[in-house]
Amino acid sequence: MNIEPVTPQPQPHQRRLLPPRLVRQAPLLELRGLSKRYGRIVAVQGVNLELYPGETVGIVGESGSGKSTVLRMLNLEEATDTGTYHLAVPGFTGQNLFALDRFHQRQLRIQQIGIVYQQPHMGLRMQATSGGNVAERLIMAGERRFATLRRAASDALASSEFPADRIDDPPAVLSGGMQQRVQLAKAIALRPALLLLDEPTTGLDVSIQALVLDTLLRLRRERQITTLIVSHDLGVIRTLADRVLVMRHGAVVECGLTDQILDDPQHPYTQQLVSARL
Amino acid sequence: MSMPHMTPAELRQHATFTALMWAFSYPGRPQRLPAAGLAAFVAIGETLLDLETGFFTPHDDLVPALAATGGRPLPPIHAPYQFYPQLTLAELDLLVTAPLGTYAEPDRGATLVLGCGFAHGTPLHLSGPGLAQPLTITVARLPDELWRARATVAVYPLGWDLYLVDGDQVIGLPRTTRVEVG
Amino acid sequence: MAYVAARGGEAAILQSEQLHQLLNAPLSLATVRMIEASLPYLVDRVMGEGSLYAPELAALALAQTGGDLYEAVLLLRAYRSTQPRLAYAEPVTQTELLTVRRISASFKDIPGGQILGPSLDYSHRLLRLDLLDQDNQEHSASAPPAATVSSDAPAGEAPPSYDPSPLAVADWQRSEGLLAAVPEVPPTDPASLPDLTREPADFPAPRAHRLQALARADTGGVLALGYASMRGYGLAHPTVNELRLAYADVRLRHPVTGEAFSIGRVRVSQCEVVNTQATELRLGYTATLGWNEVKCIAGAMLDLEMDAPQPHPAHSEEFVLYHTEPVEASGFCIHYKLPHYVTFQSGLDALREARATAADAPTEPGDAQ
Amino acid sequence: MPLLHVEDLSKNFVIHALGRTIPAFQGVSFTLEAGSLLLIRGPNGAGKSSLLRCLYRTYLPERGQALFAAADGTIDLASAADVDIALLRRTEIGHVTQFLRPRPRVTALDLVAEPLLVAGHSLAEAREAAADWLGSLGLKAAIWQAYPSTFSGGEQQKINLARAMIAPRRLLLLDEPTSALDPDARAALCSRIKTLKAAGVAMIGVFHHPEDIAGLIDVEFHVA
Amino acid sequence: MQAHELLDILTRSPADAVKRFAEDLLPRLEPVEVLRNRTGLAMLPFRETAQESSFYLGEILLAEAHVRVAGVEGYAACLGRDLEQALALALIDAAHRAGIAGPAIADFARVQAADLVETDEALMRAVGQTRVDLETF
Amino acid sequence: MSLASLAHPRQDFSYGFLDAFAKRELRRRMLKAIAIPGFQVPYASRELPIARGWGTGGLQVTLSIVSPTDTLKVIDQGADDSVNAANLRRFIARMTSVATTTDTLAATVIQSRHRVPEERLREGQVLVLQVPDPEPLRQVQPDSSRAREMHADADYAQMWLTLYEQLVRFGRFMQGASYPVLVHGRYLMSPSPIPRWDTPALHQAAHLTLLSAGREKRLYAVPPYTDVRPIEFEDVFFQVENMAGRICMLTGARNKFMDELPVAEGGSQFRLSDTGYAAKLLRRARGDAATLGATYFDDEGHFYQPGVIRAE
Repeated sequence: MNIEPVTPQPQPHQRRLLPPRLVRQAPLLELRGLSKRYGRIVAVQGVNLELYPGETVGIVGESGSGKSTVLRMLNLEEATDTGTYHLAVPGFTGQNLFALDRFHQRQLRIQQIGIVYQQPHMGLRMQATSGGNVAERLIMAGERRFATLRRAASDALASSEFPADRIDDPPAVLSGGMQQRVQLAKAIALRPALLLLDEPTTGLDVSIQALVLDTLLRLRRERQITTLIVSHDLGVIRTLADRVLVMRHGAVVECGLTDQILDDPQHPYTQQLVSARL
Repeated sequence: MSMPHMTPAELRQHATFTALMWAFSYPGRPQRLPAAGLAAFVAIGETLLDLETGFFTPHDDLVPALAATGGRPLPPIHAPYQFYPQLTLAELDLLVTAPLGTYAEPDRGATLVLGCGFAHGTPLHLSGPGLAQPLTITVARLPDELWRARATVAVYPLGWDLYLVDGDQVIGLPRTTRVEVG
Repeated sequence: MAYVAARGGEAAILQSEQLHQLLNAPLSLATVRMIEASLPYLVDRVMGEGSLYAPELAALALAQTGGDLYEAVLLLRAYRSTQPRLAYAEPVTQTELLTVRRISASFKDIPGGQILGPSLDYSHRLLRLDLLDQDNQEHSASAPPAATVSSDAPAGEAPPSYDPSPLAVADWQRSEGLLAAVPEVPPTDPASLPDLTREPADFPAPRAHRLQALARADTGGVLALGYASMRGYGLAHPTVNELRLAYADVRLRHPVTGEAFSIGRVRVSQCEVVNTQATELRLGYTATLGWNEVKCIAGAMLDLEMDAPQPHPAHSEEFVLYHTEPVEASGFCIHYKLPHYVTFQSGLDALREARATAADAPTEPGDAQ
Repeated sequence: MPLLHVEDLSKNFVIHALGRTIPAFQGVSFTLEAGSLLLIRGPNGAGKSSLLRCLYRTYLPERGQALFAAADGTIDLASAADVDIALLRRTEIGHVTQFLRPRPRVTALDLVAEPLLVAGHSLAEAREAAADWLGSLGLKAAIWQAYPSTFSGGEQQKINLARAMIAPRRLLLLDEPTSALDPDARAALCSRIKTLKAAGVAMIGVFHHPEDIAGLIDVEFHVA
Repeated sequence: MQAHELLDILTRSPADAVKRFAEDLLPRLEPVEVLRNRTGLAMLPFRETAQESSFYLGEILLAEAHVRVAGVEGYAACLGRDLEQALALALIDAAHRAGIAGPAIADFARVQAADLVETDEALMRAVGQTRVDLETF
Repeated sequence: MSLASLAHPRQDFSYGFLDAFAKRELRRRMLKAIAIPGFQVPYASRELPIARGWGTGGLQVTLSIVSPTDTLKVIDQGADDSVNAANLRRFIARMTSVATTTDTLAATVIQSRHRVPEERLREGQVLVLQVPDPEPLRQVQPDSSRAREMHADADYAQMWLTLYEQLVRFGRFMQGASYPVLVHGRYLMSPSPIPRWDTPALHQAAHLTLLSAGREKRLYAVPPYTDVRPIEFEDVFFQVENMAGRICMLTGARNKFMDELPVAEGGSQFRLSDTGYAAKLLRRARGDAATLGATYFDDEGHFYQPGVIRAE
């Protein structure tokens, strides 16, 4: 795939910062010039993004801003028009993941990317058991021992603080919060390098939401998973994210440290977004 | 209602098909065709080709007989059935462009019918489906580059399915057969 | 010669067939002729679903099966397999149809007029019981005036104007810019269209496959799925744009002169439905051999519905086309009459073993904690 | 080289919706050595807190620089990459604010222990250190396992302080850490600050009652 | 009359009449060579009106005959499976184009055509009377 | 001379009912099916004078491969004398003049519905299995276009998930007949609704198996000496039906696949499902000549290839 020249985005309100000097590691994820149109509608426009190992980055914006589309493309669910995507993981370093064939994209997705969707049915088989949902991830990676599947499923579910006595219940009979825990367990079961969260707590009761956030914080701390979270909920973003990108009309209008974006927003749109929500 | 009988053409095509079926079922074991030499190629052609298929052959004498089946002459990059009575190195450059099929439709990989000699020549060690034990055959008059090309270009389930013809004998090497030269 | 088993099974088969004949009226040429003459809509339905225009054979099939529709269709289809394909006729276009019925629900009046043609739509569905009492009353007074549709123009009046190939409603809509103009398609080689009987459908299917499948489809199946979409399990809310019953000339090329000539006329029906829920009208379409209005209307609705962005699962193209094939559906249904004791035994074994396992060690939910 | 050299640092807030610019502070310059405490003085609204936040990069400085001698080299806090700042926040620079953001169902003890967990310490170690801090600041042990959202302002501030100071830092930014503390806690904090200074930690503070730390101040800086 | 016009008429004429006519013609045609005479199928392509695409409506059972008379090949096909009807039509086609019995064939065709026209017109009149006459309101 | 004397006789059926065109297409597809074991090759299935779903797929394959020199055996559920088997045999013989037999050893072509004979098939024999539904993924993916993509990707995880779920819910695998198998390590295949008992017979077999679904218009093959592995876990194994303790009431045979016959007073009797084999056992018991072939399972229930059926 060609690297399309990306039109520099006018960001007159943001002070230009220096390149990283103290952080010596290469980014885990590098996305350059991502664009996508649906017919005449521009969904994503020249998005660049780096994720450094272990950090959590948020993307905020109103619905329709393109933030979920970016996430789906990073999960290789949806084709891009232009852009390059690199993940520094064994076997794939240096390759543009968008240019891989279906087979290798699938391999990569299974081994290195976990995702939690807002809608549990998008990530889960609602009628299979919760344990089975998690085990399927390992089956995809080639695990064929039942005892191992059983153990790994129960470990992953325990890590996401899912009650052990419900492992054989299907998500269809679980509460929304429990369903998200199953999704999370499925996403982390293979210890992926990258975790993608798409509005993971939207639609949950506030108290349940807090519990799920706490689980996410603990997992991030314990497993050092590099995480990208998309949410329109600035409280969720403040709790989880180290850095934030603000998207509008498919483009990134501002990025910065989470507290800086929320407490000292530079771009008129970000100021509007922050003042509307806080 | 009278009992239907086979016409001579039907008998010939049935015998040819039976030989081809067992040739793929037991790779490396010669099967007998109802015709020999170039006529064996024609017999295979009339058994497999009709209006719905296409073929390629660099052998000019073979073209009218194969076209008479209704099959359309196609370039080697598109032809599902290809006939090379005497495969030369130059023709190998054409052969390697033959369709391999796709993951969705691996059955679109080409069938290649190649003339050769079985009495002596390069030893080929065969293994895979249809072979209870590894088997060694000898094949003359085929460039060794063919086997290199087959091993590198054709990765299962994509690939070419080969028939080797010597006189009235045919040996099948479907894409599942592992061929080691030497 | 090897030992041949011709035991109870084979004898029973023959007896069973004979008993079937015994319990039905004897098969005779007169019966076949009567069916062909007096049950044309039934004959049409068998021909449409059988995908073979042969009224005489369709009548024979109905007589032979005692009127079992699915069996009759199968007979016709199987006969089809025995016949060589000799020719591809010249494509039939709407303008060449000899239209005898043509109505539109989109407009009150249309160029060329609303032509009711032969129809029972506005008849009162009353049984003609008087017919059964004909022994007593030679001519019943209550008989409807069947003869008033005379073939002669009323005396003294000019014959009513009627154009057997009137301007299509869709053509008017296109000229008004309501309906997308159809790009000029070069005339296709009649022998090179995608053909369902030669290559199985893959999805999304080429349009030619879809329309061919609908033309051959089971009337009841198309109606059931189409009705579901009409009742509200669908996104389209269409109107009948134009419905036609017509005769079509079947024209072949003369191998010597190269001229096309007609080998005779066949009955065909077609229906367009139109969807207004967009910025532009969209049409759905179905046609079939023989006169079958229900199938054409329901099929046209499904044609529209299948193109909806997220059709109801029962209206996805694959679902509709797979499940309205009459020979496959009825054949699979009746195959359940075949013995299945081996498969049943296999399932029973799993069930018994599972019970035994359960009795030995009840599975603990969450045993992996 | 000093630990921190601030040169001509300025900050204004541009409010686009109102078309207004609100000035915070202008042209601040000072130098801070390791192990010293700088007190920022000035009237209310003079931008004392804003200055601290600019150094922590919660606010984005508009002009000037703040050269920080990080362990791996000198870096300008005003223009360093976000990821570098994030790294420094985890390892070298701490910020003590007046406000705690408690999270539901996280106990006081675990909230305080968290920075040590992030830094890679074991749970037991982290909890032990957290208990030490909370104990010295005088938070009743009975409520260590309770959820702080229901705590009083003073109790919350103790947790906040402990949480901000528990992990070893080279620079601490103290934004009115004593505002809601009782005298005993203030004394305890003072003693903690003294220990940290002795260990080489530099601090910049805004204090409601500077007298609390009178003996510890090395430099004072006035903003107008 | 063009050859295809003749066939247009006679393929729709009563089979008995056509066969009788051909039977009478036979002595003047000998020797007759029947090249092909068989039943089979014709695929019927149909042009739909929604997208103007073409598809196969179904197959038509037909009988065909291909003959040679006096060095001229005749061909015809008709709906159904009556091989004799097809043969009769092919013989008339061959005779017509070979210039044999021209006037007799023309007369026969004229009579048949008149019948067909009359039938069609009667049908059209009847259909015309089912037109909904909206002008009266 | 008259029209009647000139007109040609109507054409009878071609040899084997199918016209040359249909046969050639089927043969092309069969060769590709053998070359890509387990892959479902689409074909233009013809309508036959037998109802769809009654073996028209198998019938088309058989009609395309037999010649008068072949000997044909047709079985349904193991039985030669079942009405459907008798009907198909009658039709094929009528259309091809092929000799017929009930003896597995004498047959060159065996068309079967839902069984593999108990006697081991040998090289050069063809087993034609009638397939109602060729798609092993149907239970997890009813949309066949999606299922075909899954085959293209070799994406079969959902099948093992099904096994996992069965173990969790029932403590064992619950698939009865049609137990899915992986062929040559690549394609997941439905072996047609043969009982699990017959599945191992396809693994590294000497004979050629052709499978054909007329209604669904797909045919596929297992060449001789090809790996056919039932899906299972490395620690929980595929098991055949438990025939231990079942003794054929007619022949006394044991450790063969049995039909279970309910008895009015309660309980069941058992009879050999393979009637051709049973007939030979009876003839031998009567003292008549009967050549019995080696069976896949011996009288102790051991499969002839060790290690194929793994013990728990």
